[in-house]
Order: sequence, then C-alpha cells, then structure tokens
Amino acid sequence: MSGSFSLSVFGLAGAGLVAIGLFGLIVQGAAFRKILAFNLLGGGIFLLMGVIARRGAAAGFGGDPVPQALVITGIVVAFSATALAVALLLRLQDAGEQNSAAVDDRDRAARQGDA
Amino acid sequence: MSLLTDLVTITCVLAGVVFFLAGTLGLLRFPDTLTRLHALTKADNVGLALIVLGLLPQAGTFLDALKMVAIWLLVQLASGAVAQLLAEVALRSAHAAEAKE
Amino acid sequence: MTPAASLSSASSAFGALLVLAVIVPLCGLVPMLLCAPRRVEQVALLLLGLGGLIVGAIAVRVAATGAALDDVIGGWAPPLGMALRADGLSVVMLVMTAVVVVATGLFARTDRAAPTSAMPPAFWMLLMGLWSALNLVFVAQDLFSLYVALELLTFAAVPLVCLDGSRKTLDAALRYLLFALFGSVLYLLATALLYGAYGTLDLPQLAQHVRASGTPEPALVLALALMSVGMAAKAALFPLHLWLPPAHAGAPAAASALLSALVIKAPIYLLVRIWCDLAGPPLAAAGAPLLAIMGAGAVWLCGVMALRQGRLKLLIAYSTAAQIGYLFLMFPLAGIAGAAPWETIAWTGGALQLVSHAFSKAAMFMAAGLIAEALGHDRIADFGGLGRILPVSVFAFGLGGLSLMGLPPSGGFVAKVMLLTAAVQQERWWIAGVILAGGLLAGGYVLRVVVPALFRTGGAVAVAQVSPRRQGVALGLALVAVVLGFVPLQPIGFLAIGRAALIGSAP
Amino acid sequence: MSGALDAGIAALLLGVAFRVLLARDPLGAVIGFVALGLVIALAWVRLAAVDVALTEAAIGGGVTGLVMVRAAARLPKREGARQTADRGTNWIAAGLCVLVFIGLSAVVLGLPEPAPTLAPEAAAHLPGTGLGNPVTAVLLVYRALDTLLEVVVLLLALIAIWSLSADASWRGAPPPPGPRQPTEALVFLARVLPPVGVLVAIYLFWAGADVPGGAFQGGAVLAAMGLLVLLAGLCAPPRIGDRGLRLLVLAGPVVFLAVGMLGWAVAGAFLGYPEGAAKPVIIAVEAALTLSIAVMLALLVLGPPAGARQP
Repeated sequence: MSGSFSLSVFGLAGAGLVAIGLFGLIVQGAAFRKILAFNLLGGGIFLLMGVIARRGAAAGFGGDPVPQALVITGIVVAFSATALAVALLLRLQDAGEQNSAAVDDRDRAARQGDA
Repeated sequence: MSLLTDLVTITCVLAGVVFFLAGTLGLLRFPDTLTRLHALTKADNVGLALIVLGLLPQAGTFLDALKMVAIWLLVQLASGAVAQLLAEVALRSAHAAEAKE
Repeated sequence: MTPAASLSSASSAFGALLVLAVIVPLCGLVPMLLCAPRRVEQVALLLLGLGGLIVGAIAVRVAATGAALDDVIGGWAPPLGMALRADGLSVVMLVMTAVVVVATGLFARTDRAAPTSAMPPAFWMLLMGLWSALNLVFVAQDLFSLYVALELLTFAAVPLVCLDGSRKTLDAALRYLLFALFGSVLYLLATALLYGAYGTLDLPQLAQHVRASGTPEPALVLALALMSVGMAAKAALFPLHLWLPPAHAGAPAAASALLSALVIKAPIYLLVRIWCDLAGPPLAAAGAPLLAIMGAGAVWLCGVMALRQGRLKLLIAYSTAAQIGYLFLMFPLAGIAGAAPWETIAWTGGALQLVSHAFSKAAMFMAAGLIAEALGHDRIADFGGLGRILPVSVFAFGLGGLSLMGLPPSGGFVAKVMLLTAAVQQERWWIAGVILAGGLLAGGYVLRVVVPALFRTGGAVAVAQVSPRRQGVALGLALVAVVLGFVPLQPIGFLAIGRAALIGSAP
Repeated sequence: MSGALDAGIAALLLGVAFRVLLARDPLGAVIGFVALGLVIALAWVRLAAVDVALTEAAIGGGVTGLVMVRAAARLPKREGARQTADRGTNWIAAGLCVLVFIGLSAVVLGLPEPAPTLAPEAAAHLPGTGLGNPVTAVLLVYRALDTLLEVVVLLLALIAIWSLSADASWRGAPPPPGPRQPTEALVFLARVLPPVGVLVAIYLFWAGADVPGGAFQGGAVLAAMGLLVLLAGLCAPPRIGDRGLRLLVLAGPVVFLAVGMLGWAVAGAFLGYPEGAAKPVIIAVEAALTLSIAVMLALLVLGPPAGARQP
C-alpha cells in the first residue's frame, strides 16, 4: 500500500459507491433493484469504514481493529436485511399471482386452524 | 540456483498471464455462451496451473506449496462444475428459443 | 484479562438492571422457540410481567437516587468498550414503553370465548424483540450499538405490519422496510464519519470532543445531516411520511398500537440525543429551525390528510404523522443551543407530548381495531349509532382524541400549552400559530368520528362480539393519557436527571 | 506499482457498480453484484483487513448473492427489470448524488491528521484476553454486547422471515432451493466439496482467535456447504419445527447469554470474562456461534416454509 494515495483512491471509490447506491435507491422503480442498490450503498459505507480503519493503523496492526469489527457486524446485519426484504418481495409475488381474496381467506383459515 | 528458479517463475507466470488474457479476449469476443465458456475454462485452468507452477519454487515451506496446489485443485473443481451448469442452462434456453420459433 | 484496570469506569450499583431490561425479553425467545406453539403466548405474558418489574426497578432507583444509572459492559470502558446509561428522559421512555407493551400484550391475549382470534406465535416473539430493541435504543450510549438496536427494531416491526399475509399489507411492509433500511444506512454512514473524525463512538465522549474543538468539523456537519434525514425517514417525518399510513393502518390493531405509539418514537428520541447532546451550540442553533419547519409541515399537511380519510385506521395513521410534527417544534423552543435545554418548559412539553401521544394513540388504534372487529368495516361514513353498540371503545377513542386535540384534561393539553407558552415567551409566533392550527385540525378529524358515532342514528350494525377485556385495556391507556393532564405546568425536574453530567464533566 | 494496482481495483469496483445499476435484466444485475463482492474483497485485502475480506467474500458477495440469484430466478422479468423514473426525477437525483459524492469525498479526504485510532488501546489489553487477533478481541471481548446483539439480529430476521409463512404454526419445511432435476455436475460438486469446506470452516473458526478468521467467516462457509448439498437435492430442507434444528439455532445465543450472565459472578460485569481463563471461554462461545450462524444463514437463504398454500 503506497500510503495516502491508495487511501484516497479507496476513499473516492467508497464515496462513489455510496452515490451510485443512493441514486439507485431513489430512481429505481422495482423493489428488487432497490434492494440491490441498498447493498451497493452499504458496500460503499463499509469501504469508507475500511479507509478510516486503515488510517488508524498503529501498534503494529495494519488497521484500527474497532472499525474493522464494526464492518463485520455491519455485513451480517446487511445480509439479514437483504434476506428479509427478498422474502417479503417473493411472498408479495406469490400473493399477487393468485386470486388475492381467496388466498387471504385460506391463510386466515390456516392460521385459525393451527392456533 | 535462485536465478534459475526466478527464471522458471517468470516464464511460467508470464505464460499463465497470456492464457488468462486469451481467455478474457475469448469471453469478450466469442459469439455465444458455449464458445465463451470454452475459452474461459480452458484458458483459465491452464493459466492458473502455469501460475501455480511458477510460484511453487518461491514457496517458503512445503505446506505453502501444498496450499497452492490445493487452491488450484479447488478452482478446477469449482470452475468445471460451474461451467457445466452454465452450459446446461445455455443449452436449455437455446432449445426453448427454438421451440418458440 | 485485567479487570482491575478496565473496570475503573464506574458502573453504578444496580447498573445491571439496564442489561436485564435489554436481554430479558431476548432470553424469552429461547423457551418460545422450543415450546409448543400454543404455549408461546403464556411465556410471553410471563416475560411481560418480568420485564415490567425490571423497568419499574430502574425507575424507582433513578427516582430515589436522583442520579442516572450507568453500566459498563464487560468492564470495558468507552472508547474501547461500551456503556449503557439511563437518565431521567430515558427512564420516562422506558416506562412509557413498558406500559404500552404490557397493555398491548393484555389486549392481544387470546380470548377464551373466541380462541380463533388468537395472534400467531410470531407476534409474541416479535413483541419481545421489539421491546428489547426499544429498551436498547433508550439506554445505549454507543452510536454503533444504537445502529444495531435500530435494525433489531426494524426486523421486529416490519413483519408486524403483514401478519395477515394479504397482498396489501405485504406491499406496505416492503415499502416500510425499504424506508427503514434507507434510514439506518444513512445513520451508519454518519456513525462511520464521526468515528473517523473523533475516534470514539460513545455519545458523551463525542459530545465533549465536539464542545472542546470549537469550530465544527465538516465530518460532524455531514454526519448530523445524514442522521437527521435517516431518522426522519424512520420516524415518517414529512415529507418522508408516505410509507406510514398504509403500514400503520394495515397492521392488526395490537401491532398498529405498537408501531404508532412506540416504534416511531425511537428515531425521534435519537434525534433529540443527536441534536441536544452531540451537535454543540452553533450547529444546534442552525439546525433547530430546519427541523421545526419540517415539523410544521407535518402538523399542517398530515392533519389535512387525516381530515380527508374515509377509513378510521387511515385517519389515525395520518394523525400520527401529524402529531409527531409537534415534537420537532420542540427543537428551537427548548433552546437546544443553550446551556441547559432540559430545564426549559419546552423540553418538558416535548417529552410530555411524546409520552401522551404514545398512550392516546395506542388506545385509539386498539379502539379502532375493536370497532372494525365489531362492525366488520371501519368506514367512518357508516358509524351512525356506533356509540350504542360499543360505548366503551368510542369513549376510549374520544378520550385519546382529547390529547391529540390538546383539550383538557389530557397530557396532550398540558404538553401543547407548555410548547405554546415557550413559543409566546420567545415571540416565535409562527410556531404558536402552527400549534393552534394543528389543534383545530385534530379537533376536526377526531370530531368527524366521535360526533356521528354518538349523535347520529342508524347505520352501524354489530356483526361480532368484542371482548370487554380488550375494551378495558384501550380505555385504561386512554385514561393514562388523561391523567397525564394533571402534571403541573412547569419544567419537571425528573427529566433533567443525569443530563448535566453528560456534557459537563470532563472524561 | 501498488498505487496503480489500488487505482485499478477502485476503477473496476466503480465500473462493476455501474453495471449493477444499469443492467437491464435482473440476473445480469445480480451477476454484477456477486462480481462486485469479489472486487470489494480484494479492496479489503489491500486495506489490510483480511478478516473483513473473508466476511465480505463469504457473506457480502457469496450468501447475499445466492439470495439475490434465487430472487431473480423466481421473479418475472419485468419485476426485476430496470425501470427508470421520469427524466426530471433522474436529473434531480443525479444532482443530489453528485453533491453527496463531493461532500463525502471532501469529508473523508479531509479527516483530521493524525487519524484518531483505538489500535493502541486494543493492543494494550490484547495479552490479557489470550487472543492474538485484535478483530476477534473487539468482537468478543471489548464490544461483545454488539456481537451478541448481532446474533440476535440474525435470530430475529429468521423469526421475521418465518412469520411471513402462511403456515402459522411453523411445522413445515422451506421449499427445496435447487432445480427439480439437478445436473450431474452439481451433484458431483455437492459430494466432493463439502468435506473440504467443512474443514476450511473449522479452520477459520479455530484460527480466528489468533489470525484472520472467526465465527462469522467459518459459519458462512459452513452455511454455503449446507446450501450446496440442498441445491443438489442430496437431502431435503429441514422442517423448521424440528427440535434439533431449533436447538442448533439457539445454541450460539444461549451460550453467549449464559457466558454474559456468568460474567456478573466471575468478573462483576455482564460479559466480563474470568481472569486468566478468558480464551477457553471465548473459544467455547465462538464454537457455539459458528454452528448457530451457519444454520441461521442457511435458513435465511432458504426463506419461509411453504405454507398451506403450497402443499
């Protein structure tokens, strides 16, 4: 790593990724593409945290371990969010494919039968 | 001795890079999925093999060398299986398109 | 391990209560996932009691000592570790949350007479996750822990919207989730920037750094902007409110009560912390009017939208978006750039508005759910004669409405009088105007429901029985909102506990 | 030379991100996204954060990519296709995003020097924890509550996804993820790779105490192996009501919570570790976490159990 040049390059890349993700989140119509854009945005933020961590290299460590650990947590949280959003989207898809009123009634009946 | 091993490394890695470049070119220029796959897998497998071969003399320990060979084997396995999967999907969609016509 | 060195930063006696408030509902998930589905509800009710006791103990402790409660996790003091802290304001939030959560639990309990109306086991698990997340939001001092808490809250709240699995609610839930994720992502970015600039995530330490450094860092300015937009999206502050009405109106009554009364309060509480504790005087002075303008927009526009709704639950949902607008009027009035905003009458007024809205809104959503259950619909136009069929529910709705309108006796009345007093004292006439106009709008939409229900005949026919217990819970919550109307019209000392120490003392 | 390499990685990263944004069909966008995950992982290696690189490759690109691929395959094309807003909105949004980019770049490039860091503090207390990897120390010692809550986030996301099922009593199994007739190549891969993968997962978890790796990375690899077996149809997805499965899901959170509460007894603080014996306790917690994380990640990918509607 050649010092501050590389840090600046990755800092710009992170900021760019944030901007691209934000743009996608605003203008994309389909929820699926919004979910992808959310992941781009998240990736950019994590990269910026990586730059911040790298700036804090000290005590023989290649980077500040605190932001690095935060990114690991953040990646897992972002994955959970993506999985939930996709599950919702697919469920919505299923609900739309069939006659929705009939589905609702059957759902409710199933719920009540199990409860 | 070290000059000789360095020479081997440079030759092999350069040759590997050429294969990678050729594969990438094929990926970009070939007309359909199957030929692209052909270019990609053939070139990349040989390319990676050459690079690993070239790096073997540089490995510090026997374990490091073993790890590199293991990586090559795993990549072989994965790319072979994935290429076959992709090929099947491509064939199926080609058939579907024909049927539609 | 060197606990001797790291345990130096003080956990107060009974600080462990804060950890318990967060983890006890989570521990409840374990038996809930292992027992038979029909037992889940019993486990949940048991935990509601236990959690209520813990929050009660925290409140008693803070009130008795007059000092904030602190706990340092694992003995690792910030900035390396993280701390929890309950000051006066957090305790008020914790108690409000506990009351509404427990009441919702009692409301949602399965009727022996009508077992088919039971909530699915998932509801009870999500309720536990929601409670834990809210408690964490109110006691965490670490910006990243707050991020995790916000995400926990999102994951618990979103599925509550679509428990019935219909296409409409799934759509509302997905839209809510995307807004919430957008909000938390901006918050996370802000957190990263603050760490990059100050090297700590601990709010009190950040506050000291900010105050010590004089001119605000660019990172701080950007972080505040990002956090404000993010939290506004999560709190459905105008103009980012579009997700709220379908989500809150589509959910089952018990879930709507939680979402409208509690979930949107978490980002608002964070905004208060960010602007009052973190921003520092020059930035706070610049940012407060902007927040107030958005708040005014919410009071006006969402109030008008509420007036135009034909369905009761949508009306209540729009009124939520309108009522949170008042909370943002608090920022300039409390003089958050001043030395001690927590001693002003506007601070108390804001807190009281937040709390009484929680109780009254929960009561109103429950009442609306019961009305919809009894009539089989919630079209306001067909409410004639409803007062005879469901007198208790209509009464609970009306009492809750008092708070929204700002009529005595109610917590909302006292809160709005306090905010109005502050506005008049500071000669901010436009804010005074917004408060008064908002009251008129609220009066309009509440009376639109109550008047036909009480004074018009015909129309309404009961198609189902509703349980007296559920009506009792709704009425009880509405009465709490009324009782809050008897607090004295002056700053409440309890709300200032532990706040001066937060910014005053050196690290 | 290395500066040029970093500039190349950054340029590639932005190029692929644009591809994800602009790709017409959903599958193309997802493929771009998975590729992006790998490029970002490279960036992480260059930023001297190998722990994060492993996590990003395994979870950020890998498992997330799998979720998105499955979604792209099940959605009708128009649902995942690029729909652009009207021209005015596009321009306003683009302007806003350019402003954000400029502001963010200015702030990040202008962060104070010398950079504030907690690395020395993390290093100073490291010997007391018995760990060699500072990232693991942050995750499991200094900021252990965050990690505990993060596992709870996974658990709650799982509950949230299950709550979407039409089967309210949660007895059924998620639908099988793979094709109806898996190809021979897939089956072969699913037979050969898992033993190696499991070995790698155990190594990642075990080595995580001292070198890059840990419960999340190990768990993700383990989850991937399980999903591979399910994709190839070698076994059916488990019923989510299964007691053993639930126990696996809960093992991590329960052990972590129990250790946390033991902390009150042995160290006087929640999540305090016993003096001198911190490392074995941490390893035990990580072992339970690895299992639970693996199971939860896989279940999150599989989605809600098929309900009454899909018999």
